[in-house]
Amino acid sequence: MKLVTAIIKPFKLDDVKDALKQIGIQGLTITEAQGFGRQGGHTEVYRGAEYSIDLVPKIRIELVVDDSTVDNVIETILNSAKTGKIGDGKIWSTPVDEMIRIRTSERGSDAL
Amino acid sequence: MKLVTAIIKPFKLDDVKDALKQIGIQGLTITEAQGFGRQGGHTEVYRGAEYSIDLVPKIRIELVVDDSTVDNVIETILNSAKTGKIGDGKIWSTPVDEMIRIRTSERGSDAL
Amino acid sequence: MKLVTAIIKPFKLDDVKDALKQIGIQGLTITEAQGFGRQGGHTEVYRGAEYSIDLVPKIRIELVVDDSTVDNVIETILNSAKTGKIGDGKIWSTPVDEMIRIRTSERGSDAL
Amino acid sequence: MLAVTYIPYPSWLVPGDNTWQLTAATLVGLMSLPGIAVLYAGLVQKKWVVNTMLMAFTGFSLVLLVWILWAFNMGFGTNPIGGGGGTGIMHFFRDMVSMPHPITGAAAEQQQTSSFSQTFVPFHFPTSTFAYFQVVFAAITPLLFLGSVIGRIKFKAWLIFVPLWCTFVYAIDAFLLWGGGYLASEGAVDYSGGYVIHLSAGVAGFVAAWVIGPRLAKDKAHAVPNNLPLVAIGAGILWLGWNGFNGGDPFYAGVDAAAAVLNTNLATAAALMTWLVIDMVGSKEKKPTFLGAINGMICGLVAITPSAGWVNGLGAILVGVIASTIVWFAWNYLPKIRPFSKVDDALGVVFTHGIAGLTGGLLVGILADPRMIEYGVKGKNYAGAKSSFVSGLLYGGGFHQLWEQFRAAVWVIVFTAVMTYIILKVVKFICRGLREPDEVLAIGDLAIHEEEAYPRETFAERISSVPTRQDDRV
Amino acid sequence: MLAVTYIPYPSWLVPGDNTWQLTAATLVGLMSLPGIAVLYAGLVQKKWVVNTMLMAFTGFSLVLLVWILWAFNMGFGTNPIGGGGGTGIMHFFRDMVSMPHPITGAAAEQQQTSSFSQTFVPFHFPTSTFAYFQVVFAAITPLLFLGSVIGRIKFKAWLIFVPLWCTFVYAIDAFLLWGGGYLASEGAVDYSGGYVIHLSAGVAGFVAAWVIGPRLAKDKAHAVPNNLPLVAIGAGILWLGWNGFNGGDPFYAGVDAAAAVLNTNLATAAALMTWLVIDMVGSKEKKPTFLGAINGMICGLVAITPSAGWVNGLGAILVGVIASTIVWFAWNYLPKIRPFSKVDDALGVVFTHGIAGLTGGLLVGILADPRMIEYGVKGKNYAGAKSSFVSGLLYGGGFHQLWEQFRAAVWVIVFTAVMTYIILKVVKFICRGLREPDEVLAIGDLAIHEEEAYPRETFAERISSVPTRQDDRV
Amino acid sequence: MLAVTYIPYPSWLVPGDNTWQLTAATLVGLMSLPGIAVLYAGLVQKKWVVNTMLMAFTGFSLVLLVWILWAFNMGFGTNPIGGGGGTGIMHFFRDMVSMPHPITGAAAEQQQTSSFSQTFVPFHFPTSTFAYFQVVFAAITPLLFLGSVIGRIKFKAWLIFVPLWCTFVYAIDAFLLWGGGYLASEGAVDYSGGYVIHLSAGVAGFVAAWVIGPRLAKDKAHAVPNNLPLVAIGAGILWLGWNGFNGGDPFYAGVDAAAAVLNTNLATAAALMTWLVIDMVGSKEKKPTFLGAINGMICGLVAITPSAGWVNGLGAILVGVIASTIVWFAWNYLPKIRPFSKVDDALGVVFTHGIAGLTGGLLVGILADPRMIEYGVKGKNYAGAKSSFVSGLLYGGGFHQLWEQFRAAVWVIVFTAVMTYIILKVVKFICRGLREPDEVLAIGDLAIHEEEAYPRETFAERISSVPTRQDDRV
Ligand SMILES: Nc1ncnc2c1ncn2[C@@H]1O[C@H](COP(=O)(O)OP(=O)(O)O)[C@@H](O)[C@H]1O
Ligand SMILES: Nc1ncnc2c1ncn2[C@@H]1O[C@H](COP(=O)(O)OP(=O)(O)O)[C@@H](O)[C@H]1O
Ligand SMILES: Nc1ncnc2c1ncn2[C@@H]1O[C@H](COP(=O)(O)OP(=O)(O)O)[C@@H](O)[C@H]1O
Repeated sequence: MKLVTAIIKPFKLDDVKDALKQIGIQGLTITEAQGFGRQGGHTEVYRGAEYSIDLVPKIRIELVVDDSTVDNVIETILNSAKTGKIGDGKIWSTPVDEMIRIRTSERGSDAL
Repeated sequence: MKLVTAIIKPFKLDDVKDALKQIGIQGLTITEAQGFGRQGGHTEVYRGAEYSIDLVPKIRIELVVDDSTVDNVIETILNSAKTGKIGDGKIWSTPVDEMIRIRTSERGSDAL
Repeated sequence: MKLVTAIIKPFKLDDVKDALKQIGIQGLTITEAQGFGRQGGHTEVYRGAEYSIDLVPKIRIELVVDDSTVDNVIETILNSAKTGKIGDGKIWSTPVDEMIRIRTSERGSDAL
Repeated sequence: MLAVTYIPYPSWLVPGDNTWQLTAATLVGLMSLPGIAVLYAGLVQKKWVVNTMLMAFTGFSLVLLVWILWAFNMGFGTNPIGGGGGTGIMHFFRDMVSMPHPITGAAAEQQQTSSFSQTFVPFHFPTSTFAYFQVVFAAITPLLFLGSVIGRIKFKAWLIFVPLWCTFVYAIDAFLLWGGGYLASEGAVDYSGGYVIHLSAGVAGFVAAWVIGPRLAKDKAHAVPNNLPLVAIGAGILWLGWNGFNGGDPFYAGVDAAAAVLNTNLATAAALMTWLVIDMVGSKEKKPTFLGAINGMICGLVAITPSAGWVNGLGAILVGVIASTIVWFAWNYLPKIRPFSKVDDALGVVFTHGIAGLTGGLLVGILADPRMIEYGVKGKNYAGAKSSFVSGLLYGGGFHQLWEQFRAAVWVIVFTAVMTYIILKVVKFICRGLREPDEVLAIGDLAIHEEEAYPRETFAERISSVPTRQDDRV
Repeated sequence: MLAVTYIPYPSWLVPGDNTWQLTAATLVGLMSLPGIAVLYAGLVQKKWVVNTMLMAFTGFSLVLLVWILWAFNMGFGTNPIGGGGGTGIMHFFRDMVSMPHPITGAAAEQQQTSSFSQTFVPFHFPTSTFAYFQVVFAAITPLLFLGSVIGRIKFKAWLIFVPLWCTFVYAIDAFLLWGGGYLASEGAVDYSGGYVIHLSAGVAGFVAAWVIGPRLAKDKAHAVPNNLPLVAIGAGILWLGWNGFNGGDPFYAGVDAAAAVLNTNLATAAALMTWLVIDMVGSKEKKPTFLGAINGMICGLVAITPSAGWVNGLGAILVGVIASTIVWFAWNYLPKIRPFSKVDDALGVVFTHGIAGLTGGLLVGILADPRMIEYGVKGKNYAGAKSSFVSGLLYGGGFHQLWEQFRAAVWVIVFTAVMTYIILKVVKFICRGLREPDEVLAIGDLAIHEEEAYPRETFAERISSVPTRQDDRV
Repeated sequence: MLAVTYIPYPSWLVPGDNTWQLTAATLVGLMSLPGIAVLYAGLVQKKWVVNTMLMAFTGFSLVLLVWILWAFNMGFGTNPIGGGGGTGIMHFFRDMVSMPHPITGAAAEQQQTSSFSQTFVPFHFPTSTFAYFQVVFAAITPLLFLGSVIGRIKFKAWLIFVPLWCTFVYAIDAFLLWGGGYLASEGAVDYSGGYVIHLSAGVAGFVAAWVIGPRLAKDKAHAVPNNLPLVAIGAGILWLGWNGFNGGDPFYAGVDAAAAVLNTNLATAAALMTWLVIDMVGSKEKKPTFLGAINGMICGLVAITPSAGWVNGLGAILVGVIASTIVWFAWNYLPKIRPFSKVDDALGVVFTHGIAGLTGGLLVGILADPRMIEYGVKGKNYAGAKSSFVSGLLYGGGFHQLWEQFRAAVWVIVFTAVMTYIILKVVKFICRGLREPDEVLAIGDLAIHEEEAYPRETFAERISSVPTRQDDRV
């Protein structure tokens, strides 16, 4: 199994979620994140003082998938999250040793 | 070493934390997350307009553990986080190449 | 490729980010986290009732790097995040199977 | 009291009246700042909070200046531009306003107030008091319709729109209904601004939302409010501030002021509970909602405004129940049909102010009780000839008042709509567009003001302006 | 002033008094909305903010309607149900209230106010003013004890409980202590509601918390407040609003009103500092806390309420210091013993209102200074015979006043406790239970109102109601 | 009005005046709590919110007690310590204050107010009213300079600093400029506290920031505000509350009070728009900012304070435009040069209060219009001999007034600076330091108060105090 992690633009979340649902993904976990990268941050001015915020808001999606589905999942995220502008984000996958559903203690693919 | 990641219901955090302490776990990191899965989300109504929130609040626990402890840790989380109702969450483990304590630069099990 | 995850003290973020920039890191993702560990938490008192907060605010940094850079990155974080006091945090690295830039669909090192 | 040894007042001044009028004006001012500013700030998306608040603060400031420099005398001056003569349609069009001129001089500020309409009731305070009381009304009006256009109007366009609208819409309606103009002289009444303020704001907001175009589709679809306690703060200040809004309009701290205050609260309580109960039994979710209750509250406040001191307590309760019910159904069903389905009135001002104001204005013609006396009162000082009261259909007044109320409503709706449209076209020309560009809209506050409502210190690094001292202790 | 050419007042009206009374009433109204609504909203857990605020807004609205439709005349009417005759125990039980009837008619709203108790002091404003001033007091009382029952009371039960409680507890206590009933005629006094409002709210809240049962154990154990600045907003409005609360109770804008305002502020400042200092030297952490200071502030405000215009400045300071000290110790030690350890009075209303109100009420019997005159005053218009003042133990009054204060306290405690219990049993029957089910309690606002206090736009997707236009620009 | 049958006032009391004064005082009180408390709470970093609010609440309380126990009589007593005699420099130094003594007795609270300066204008309300009105001014002053020292001052030092400063700086300046002291008798004027309050607060804050030392370098570099809606709430209350601040200073609800209210609003609107426009054309980002607008608003409010009832409307607008412009440039350029670059005046009080107050105070000497009459007014009761007005340079007054204003400014600046320095040295000695230790500063609220502004319930577990019942339902 693999853990696919994707960093995307926040306003793309709905699209990505819908696209993943379409291909049968039943679960995922998201966290609010801040990204630093090529995409510039911005400036904020409070009472005349400038502050540089070089982190931009991102959504971090995590989902564990069967080896067989990984490519499809990545492809789907790629398509649905892309705007073509700098800052679209990254996807990476890492190996998973074990996956368990807490409710039932099912393991492996059954736990997805 | 392994990185054990658990997605649990927020109100179970205290129980899980206590259970892990009991078996000698000395450290872990949590982030606030939102889960999408079988557990339904909810509706919010503002000024007559309905909004569907299909993400539910979750707590994401991460802890790096020795290979020898992994099973015990997973078992402990399973027991303490379970309510038996949909949405109890997942546990997965992934391989860790290296673990370092920043304060002392200790590596491996010493860093836990 | 490796995914390096670092848990650091929030006020060290600027230093770590600057140090990583110096050695040529072009991107990373951070999330706000809460750590439980040797570093004690604190007490809050509201209207005479004491609450124990045993979690301390941390910043969680994630960055995917080439195998060749891992050591340098870890070293850099170690140096820039260290205060020598309990609670400085951890660094761990895990293997990455695949890394993709969403904008261009580039893979591997090109995606960094 | 006669033994008071030193009297620093001119003979026409009554300190109790002056105090009430200044207090009432201050309460009305608080309804705008912070009232409406934070009520709306709580209702908009997080990314629009700063923009909304700054438009409220600047709108208030601009009206203050415009009013004192020229518009007060347009609405409440003594000198109709047409000379005050003529009858019928001539009267109407020749005398739509009084001559504009400032009231910034020492004499103007300090003399007893008088307006074209005050032939029989002299007010016992100076022009400063009267002008200030009137300006807080003039100032809240654009702040109300701000709710229709938030989330896309160009900030500079707002700065130009407000002064023009105050001059060419508000001042004229004020003269016609309050300043002694045609509608007033025909018998139409508007106790504290159900038409001049609320109906007009509802119409102006709706037209402006239509002319400026909708928010980004994404914003519209994700339009959740950001902070309900902020709404509660604004709402509470609105409710109690309305004691000044309606209580100040007899311009005497007398019996009718007290009745207006009580009636305002009765109508509001009834309207709030009405909306809540309909939500509980009639909405899809059958649940009581806080923002629903606040909508009902606003309906009650608005609907009682045109009649506060002319209905009795029972009438006030009826006004609240009826207006809240009508607006509830309008709110839930009208957005499905044209033109409402086509116009993005962001916070629904056309409903809670427009329709509620219209309902309240017409109800004057039905529920006004002639025994509710604005100026003359029974007792030793009873001034029968100068009494001011209104008779509705249910109290023997026949259809006369209802007809006058209807005519005035038609005027306010048509005039406000047309003028708002024209003014916006002018503003569009001056500002090269009425909307911020879409990429700015996608970001909101940060793009327009480089500020956000709830900044996060963790990620900010000061880069300029005041240099950081080298020798700071760490 | 004599030269004023047009007098629109009836001969009994004094504009300065009417203004003060309306202003004071508005200040008291602001204490409820937004005052208490946001003070409590800040103190509860995040998941209860909306529910708390909506109970405050609806409670206020319901009392307004109940009051004007029947309860005002029960407390302040001219016609005791027993006819006003009888002595002793007969007097007491025959005349617990006046005849209920509405004051919604034109005559009722506009005539000079009078109540059964006003045999010698006619007030110089109309019934509208008096009824409105009294209703904001009646309305804040349930809002205060709301703090005891938040986090589990069924929303519908609240909507029924409040009108019944206002009718069968508040109106009766108001008549007995203020409206000319038995306790008043015996000599018990309550300047602005230390008993009628605060002691009663504390007792009612405590009994209600007991009858309804505690919050979820989890909620109780995690009961951290969610927003301290919100508490600051509410607290600031409470403090300054109290100028109207106590300053309005002579019903004249005279000398005693001013003294009451000053004394209120003195007691409050002293009480705030007292709690702070005890926290700094006596609490486990030995730290000054903001919410502790606010608790102290409320103790001062509440404790000075029964005596504000009857103690001198030194007395006021003593009231603040004593009440704050007593409540500090009660707050920290009583929860360990029964019945306090058994009852989940969520925000501690029984302490900051109940015990503080009781302390203040008894201190009248000790600290009241007969030279503090409520109505008659020295000088040209000195009205010796009609003077109203109170003598405490320290100022030569002996134990008489203390005894009366004690008797009245016993009555208020016992009567409120018993009636609250009975009313809740009735409400329980009507609503089939007084608590929301536990699975609803686990969720809070979202389950009951489908709203949350601080919604996050990122995760919301509109699904229904107003259709999104197809042609929206993106 | 003559038919009023029962007069409960002493012959010197006018209810309209008393009402206005108490209302105005309440508005000014609201400017502090919750006004300044939440304005500043919104502007500071999240970790300093609780500390800031608690210093505001305690500062207000301490001044209240100090004032009534001794300081009121120092500033506004009838009995200069030097006996009131002497001329020139003797007069000045012998009579810097009146004899301190409390006003807590029944007689003191209830008698007609009088001060050393009131030889010709008797006020028509009791000492309680006057003292309360004055104390809310005295209390807001330390709250203003709190903005300079937040983020490092030791909490205990604050509790000692405030009473000393109120006694040894504020009371003296108040006597000299308002209480009939030397500066007043020479002709310097300060309508509502441009010098006594704002200039003095700016100077005291600056000196204190310097003596106490800067915030942590990290805090200074990351000094983003945490909550802009909170700033809006505070700002709105400040603006409208200022109607009482300036409107209350004639001490009569007369013509000049009304003019002062109107002028205050004009200056403020002009100043807000001025800052906004300069931001839009002159700042690096060329963007309108909300906090800039609020800075401008404060400049207007402060600058019109010394002249509110002595300039006409045009003068008021000029005051707003000039002060806002000057402070804008000072704000943006002075921090680059010494001593400003060396002193960490956290919220910039020296600019928005110090420089704005100074500008406004000097402008009195230029713009005061002698036709603006504070007490005597034209008409039947014209009291020529007792009229109070001021003539500026532009209105034929020559340089006299400007010179007096200048001298008074020099005094206030020098005296405040020196005394603040001395007091702080004393406090430092008493408290063993003026700063919290650096490790405490790194944490903020949690370290000092064990509270945080926006606690997160998820992570809290109750560990002590009230025991959790075993039998709680789950
Ligand atoms: N090496 C990395 N490891 C982890 N996250 C990264 C890395 N590089 C970039 N990111 C994440 O991806 C986001 C987008 O990267 P950025 O360089 O701005 O644009 P793009 O990916 O389009 O070139 C960043 O904001 C950050 O959250
Ligand atoms: N494939 C997955 N990868 C990562 N997280 C998942 C995955 N599936 C579910 N989750 C997380 O687990 C939570 C619970 O899943 P859900 O399907 O609702 O219930 P259950 O696990 O009891 O069947 C989700 O809210 C989500 O946070
Ligand atoms: N086994 C672990 N797995 C994941 N995170 C950990 C682990 N142990 C500690 N941490 C994280 O590291 C932080 C610092 O750990 P702590 O034990 O307090 O200090 P130190 O690392 O200096 O010994 C914790 O707050 C937690 O976020």
